[in-house]
Amino acid sequence: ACGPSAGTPSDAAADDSSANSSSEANATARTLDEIKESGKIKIAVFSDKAPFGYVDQDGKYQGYDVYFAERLAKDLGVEPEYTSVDPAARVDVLTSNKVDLVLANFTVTDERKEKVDFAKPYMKVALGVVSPESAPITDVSQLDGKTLIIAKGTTAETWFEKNAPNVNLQKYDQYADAYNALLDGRGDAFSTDNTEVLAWAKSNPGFTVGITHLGDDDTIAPAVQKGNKELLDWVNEEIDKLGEENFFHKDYEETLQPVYGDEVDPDEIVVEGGNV
Amino acid sequence: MFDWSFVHRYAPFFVNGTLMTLFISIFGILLAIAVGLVCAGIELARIPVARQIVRVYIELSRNTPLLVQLYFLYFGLPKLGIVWSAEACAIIGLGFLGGSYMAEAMRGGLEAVPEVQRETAYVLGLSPMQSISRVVLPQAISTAVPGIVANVIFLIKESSVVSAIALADVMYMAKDLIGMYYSTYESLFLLVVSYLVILLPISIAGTWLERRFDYARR
Amino acid sequence: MQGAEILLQPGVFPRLLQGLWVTVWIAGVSVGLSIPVGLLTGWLMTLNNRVVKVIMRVYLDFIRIMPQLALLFLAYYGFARWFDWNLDATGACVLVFVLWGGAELGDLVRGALVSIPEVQFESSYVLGLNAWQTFSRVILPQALRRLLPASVNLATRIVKTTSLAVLLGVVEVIKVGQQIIDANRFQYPSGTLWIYGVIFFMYFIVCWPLSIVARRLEKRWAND
Amino acid sequence: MTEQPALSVSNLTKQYANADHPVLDDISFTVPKGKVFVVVGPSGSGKSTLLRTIAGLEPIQGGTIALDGEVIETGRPDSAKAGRSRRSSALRTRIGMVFQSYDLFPNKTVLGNITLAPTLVQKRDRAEAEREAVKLLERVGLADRKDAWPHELSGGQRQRVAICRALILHPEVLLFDEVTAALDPEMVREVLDVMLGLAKSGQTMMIVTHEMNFARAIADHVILLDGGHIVEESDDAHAFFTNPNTERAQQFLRTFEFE
Amino acid sequence: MTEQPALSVSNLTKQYANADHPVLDDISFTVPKGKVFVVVGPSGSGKSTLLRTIAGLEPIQGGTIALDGEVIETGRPDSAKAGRSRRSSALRTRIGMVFQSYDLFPNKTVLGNITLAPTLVQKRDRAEAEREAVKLLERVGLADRKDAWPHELSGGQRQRVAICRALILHPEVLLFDEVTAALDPEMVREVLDVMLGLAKSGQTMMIVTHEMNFARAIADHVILLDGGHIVEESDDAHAFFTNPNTERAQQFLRTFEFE
Ligand SMILES: Nc1ncnc2c1ncn2[C@@H]1O[C@H](COP(=O)(O)OP(=O)(O)OP(=O)(O)O)[C@@H](O)[C@H]1O
Ligand SMILES: Nc1ncnc2c1ncn2[C@@H]1O[C@H](COP(=O)(O)OP(=O)(O)OP(=O)(O)O)[C@@H](O)[C@H]1O
Ligand SMILES: [Mg+2]
Ligand SMILES: [Mg+2]
Repeated sequence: ACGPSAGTPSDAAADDSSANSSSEANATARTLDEIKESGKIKIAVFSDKAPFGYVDQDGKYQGYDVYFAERLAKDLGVEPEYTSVDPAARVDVLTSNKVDLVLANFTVTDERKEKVDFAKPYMKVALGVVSPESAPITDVSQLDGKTLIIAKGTTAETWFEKNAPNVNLQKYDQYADAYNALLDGRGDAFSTDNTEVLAWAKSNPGFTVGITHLGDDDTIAPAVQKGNKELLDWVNEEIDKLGEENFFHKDYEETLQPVYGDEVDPDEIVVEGGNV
Repeated sequence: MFDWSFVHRYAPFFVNGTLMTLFISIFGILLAIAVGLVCAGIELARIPVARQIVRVYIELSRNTPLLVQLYFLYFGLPKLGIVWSAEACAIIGLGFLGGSYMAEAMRGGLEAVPEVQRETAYVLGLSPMQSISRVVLPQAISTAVPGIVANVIFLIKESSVVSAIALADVMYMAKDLIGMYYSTYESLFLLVVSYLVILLPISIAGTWLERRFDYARR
Repeated sequence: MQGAEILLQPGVFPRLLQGLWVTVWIAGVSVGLSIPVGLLTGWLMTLNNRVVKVIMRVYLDFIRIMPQLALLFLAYYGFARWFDWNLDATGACVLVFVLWGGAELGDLVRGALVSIPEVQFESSYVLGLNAWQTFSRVILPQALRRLLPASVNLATRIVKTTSLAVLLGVVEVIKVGQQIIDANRFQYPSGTLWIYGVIFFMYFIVCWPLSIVARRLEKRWAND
Repeated sequence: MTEQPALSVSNLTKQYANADHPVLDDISFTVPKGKVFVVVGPSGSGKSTLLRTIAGLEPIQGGTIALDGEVIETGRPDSAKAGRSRRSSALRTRIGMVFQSYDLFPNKTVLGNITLAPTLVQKRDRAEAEREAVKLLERVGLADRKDAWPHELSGGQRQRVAICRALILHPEVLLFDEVTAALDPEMVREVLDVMLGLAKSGQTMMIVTHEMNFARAIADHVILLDGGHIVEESDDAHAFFTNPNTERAQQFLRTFEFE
Repeated sequence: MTEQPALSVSNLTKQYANADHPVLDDISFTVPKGKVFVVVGPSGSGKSTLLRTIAGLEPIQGGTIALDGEVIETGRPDSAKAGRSRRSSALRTRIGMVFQSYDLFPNKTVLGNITLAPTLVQKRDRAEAEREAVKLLERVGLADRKDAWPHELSGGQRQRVAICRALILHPEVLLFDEVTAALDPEMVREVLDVMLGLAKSGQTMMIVTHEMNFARAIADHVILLDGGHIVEESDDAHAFFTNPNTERAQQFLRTFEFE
C-alpha cells in the first residue's frame, strides 16, 4: 500500500518500505519466497463485520478471520498486513494482486471458483435472515413484495437474485451500512451468513433471526489468486496441521464464544482440518 | 476476454440505472435551482439575518463532500428520529450541495448587469418591476447560463455517489454486477457508455443554450 | 444531546484525525503531482499542432464528462487488468486525481496563457527581450497570478473528492468513522449522527481556509 | 416677460455619503427652452453628478430642481444614503439622458430598444411607436439598422440609437454626459453631427463635453464647473472660449491648446 | 551633403494574410534625425500597421526599412503569414515603441518595468540602470511613484512610465501609436507635454495621433495616410493644418472642425 494508513496504525510506520505493491508492474501473484522476503503477507479482511473481521476501539483488526490470519503469518514468519475490503471487492483484490490472501468470510461458490482458488474450508455457513421482533420474518415467502437488505457481493445477494425474484433487494457496499439501514427501519429484514446474523441479533435486542438456515450449506475458505498453487498448498497444509491442534475451536472460543454464548454448538460453525 | 453476451444481457439493468440517475438528478437540480434562486434573492436584497444564514449555508455546502452529506442525512439523522427515504436524502443532498453553486452562478449573472442598465431603465420611466423583468433578468440569464449548465453537469456527475445509500443508479449497477458476476470489463464498459449517453447530449445542449442566450455580447 | 460522549471515548478522536491525515495526504500528493501535469497539459493545449490538439481535447473532455467515482472504478478495476498495473486503492485515487486535476489545471493554464494580452508579447519584443526572457519574466508571472485563485479552488475540490476513496475501500476518515460507529454500536447507538457530523466538519475545516484564500487572492488580483 | 425656463436649478447641494465636503455646492442656473446649455470643467468637478441629480439618479441634500416651473426635486439633508429619487414614471420620461458608456439594452434589437419605453410606460400603440422610431432612425442615418442587435453596431451607431431612444419620449430636456468620450474620432463626428441637428431643431439640451471645438459651436450658454462651484458662466460661447473672464477658465482652456 | 536620415522607408508594401489588397501600398518616406514625424489619417488607413512594420512586429511583402542607413528589413512576398521579424535583440532596442493600450508589465513595479530591458538585454549594471530610470521618472514628473505598481497608476501616469521604459534604451527612433487615445483630457495633456519636451530635446520620433492641435504644434513633418497611400506630405505643419493642398486632406481636417 502506498500512502499512509489509518486502519492499522501499528503498520503505518512500516509502510514506507513497502511501496512495492504499486511499483511492481504486474498482476501475477507473489510466490511464497517473495512474500517471505518482503517480510509481509498482504491479507484482505473485513473491517466492519464483527465478530469475524472488524476494527476494535483501539484501531486493531480483530475477529475469527483475523485470529486465523495472525496465526498464518506467524507460521510463515512474516508480519500480516491487512487490507480492508468490501464484500464485492474480494475477487478483484486477488485478480489484480492487491493482496496475497483473502480471509474475509469468503463463501465458496461455483462462480467464485472460476475466478479464484479456494483452500480447504475453516467454517461452514448457510444463509440466515434477521428481522425486527415486532415483525419477524420466518419464511422466505413472507418477504414477497417486501424490502430485504443485502450487502453487495455476498452469497445472500446471489441466492436471492436467483431464487426470490419478488423480493425487493436494497443493496449496500458495506456491512456497517446494511446493519444501520436495518436499525433505522429502511428494510423489513436483512440476510447474510447465518453465523453473522445470529451473532448480530444476540447483541442487538429487538431483533430476531427468524430464518436460521436458508439455501445450501456452504463452506468458508481462504482464497488465493487463481493458479497460485504454491501458496494454496501451503495454506492447505497449514489447515491440516492446525486441525490437529484443534486451532479453530480455540479461535471460536476467543472470538465467537463471547458473542454466541452457549446457545450455539461450536461444531455447527467450525471446520477443523478442512473436513466438513 | 470481453463477453458481449453479458453486455447484451445486462444492458437493461443499466437502462434502469440511467433512469434512476436521471430521476435523482432532475429533482436534485430543480431543488438546487430553487435554493439558488432564494439565496441569490436574499443576498441581492440584503435581507439582514437571512443573509448571514445564506452565507453560512453556502460555506458549509461548498466545503464538504456530497458523500459525507449523504451519510449524515441517511445514517445520521435517523438517530434523531428523522428517517428520510434514500431518494429524499439524495435529492435533498444534491439540492443542498447544488444550491450554493446555483446561487453563485445566479448572483454572478445579476451582478454582471451594469448599473447603467438599471439607470437607463429608470430614466426611461420603467417601473422597478418592468426594469427587472425587461432589462435586468434577461441579461442576467445570459451571463448565468454557462455557469448553470456547468452546475447541471457537475450535479449529474456528483449523483454517482448516491449508490452508497442503496439507490440503484448507474454506479450501483456497475458495482453490483462486478460483485455478483465478477464481470469487471463488461460492467465498466456499460458504466462508461451509460454516463456518455446521459452527459454528452446535455453537454451539447448546454453549448447550444449558451450560444442561444449570448445576445448580451457587447 | 445524548450520544455525543462517543466523541470523548479514548482513541476516537485520534483515530479520526489519523483518517483525516490519510484524506489530506491523498489530496496533498494529488495536488502536488497535478501541478507539473497541469503545466505540461496547459502548455500542450496552446500548441498549434492538430494531433496534439485532438488528443488533449479527448483527454480533457473524457475526464470532465465522467464522474470521478466512475474514473476511480476504471482506474482501480480496469487499469490493473488492462495494463497489468498493480494499483492499490490509494494509488488508484492518486492516479485519478492527478489525471483529473492535471486536466482541469491544464485548462486553467491554457486559459491564463491565452488571456495575456498580445501587447505584452509585443512590448517585450520591442524592448529586445528574447523568447525565453519574455516567457519567464513577463508571461509566466502574469499567468500564474491569474491561475492561482482557481488552482486553490481546484485543490478544495480535490480534497472533497477524496471522500470517494472510501468506496474503493481506502481506510480514510470516513471508513475510520464507520469502523468506530460499528465498534461502538451497543454503547452509543446514536454514534452515527455524531461521527458523521464530526467528519462533515472535519472536511469543512480543511476546505474552508482554502476557499477563503482563493477568494482573497481573487479579490486582490482582480484589478491588476 | 421672459418665457418660463425649461429647467431651473436653485441652490442645489449634493454630498455623497461618507464624503467630507459637497460635490456640488449651492449651484443655481436656468436652462431656457430650446437652448443648448453646455457644462465644461476638469475631471472630478461634478459635471456627471450634476446631470445625474437632474435625472433623479442621485438624491440632493439642498436646493430645488424645477421642470417647466414645477418643482420636481427638493433637497433633504438626510438623503445622502437614499437611492434614486421616487419620481413617477411620467415625470421621468420628461427628462431624457444619454450616458457615456454604451447603455443600449443588449437583449433587444435597435427597434426594441427604442420602442420599449413608449409602449411600456406611455402605453402607446406599438405600430405607431415603431413608425416614429424608424423616422428617428432615418434622422440619425440608421434606418437600415433597425433590426440589428446592439453588439453588431459600432460605438458611434450605438450612441445615435441611444439618442433616438431618448427622443421618442419627447423629453422637455435632454441630458448628454460625455457621450463621445469612448469613441474613435470618426464616430465622434457622426454623433456630434446628430447633436448639432437636434440643437437646430430647437431641442432643449444640457451637454457635458470635453470637445471644446464642438462646445463652442453648439453652446448657447456655457458654465465652467470646478470643485463643485460654477466658476464662470456665459451667454456668449464664442467669447467664453476665446477670451474667458476668470483666471481659472483661462487656465482650464489652456489645457486644450499647444504653444 | 545632407545628414543620414534616422529612418528611411522605401516602397514598403504590406498585405495581411487573407486580405485582398495591401494595407500599405508602396510607401516611401524618410525621418530625419532629431525631427518629429507625424502620421495622420482616418481610421483603418494603415497608420498603426506602418509603425508596427517599422518596429518589426509585422513582416512586410515589399520594399525596405533602413535604420541609420542600414537596411534592417526587406520585403518578402511570401511572408504574409510569418510572425514577427527575426531581428536581433540589440537591433530591436534601437527602435522604441509606445502603444495605445497600457502595456506596462503588471507584475513589475514602475522601476522594475523600466530597468528590465537594460539589465536583461543590454546587460547594464542594475544600480546604474536604476539611477537613469529615476532621472527619467523625474523628467516626466513621476519620481515619487517609482515603487508603485502599474495598477496603482492613472492611465496618463502609465503612459509616461511606458515612455521612460522606451527612453532608457536610448532608441534612435521612438514610435508612438495614439498613446493618448484611451485617456481622459487632463491626462492627455500630461502625456503630450512629455512628448513636447522630448521633441525639444532632439529625440527622433514618429507619432500617430488624432489630436490635431497637438500634431500641429509638434510636427516637423506630416503625412496624411489614406487607404494605404500617402495622400499628402508636408514639411510645414502649420501650412498643412491650416491650408492643405489636396481635397482629401481638406476633407479629413474638416472632421475636426465645427462650423
Ligand atoms: N457614487 C459616488 N460616491 C462617492 N463619490 C463619488 C461618487 N461618484 C462620484 N464621486 C466623486 O464626486 C466627484 C465628482 O464626480 P463626477 O463624476 O461628477 O465628476 P465629473 O466632473 O463628471 O468628472 P469626469 O470628467 O471625470 O467625468 C469626484 O470627486 C468623484 O470622486
Ligand atoms: N492583424 C490583422 N489582420 C488582418 N487585417 C488587419 C490586421 N490588423 C489591421 N488590419 C486591417 O488593416 C487596415 C489598417 O489597420 P490599422 O490598424 O493599421 O489602421 P489605423 O490607421 O491604425 O486605424 P485606427 O486609427 O483605427 O487605429 C484595417 O482595414 C484593418 O482592418
Ligand atoms: Mg463624468
Ligand atoms: Mg491604429
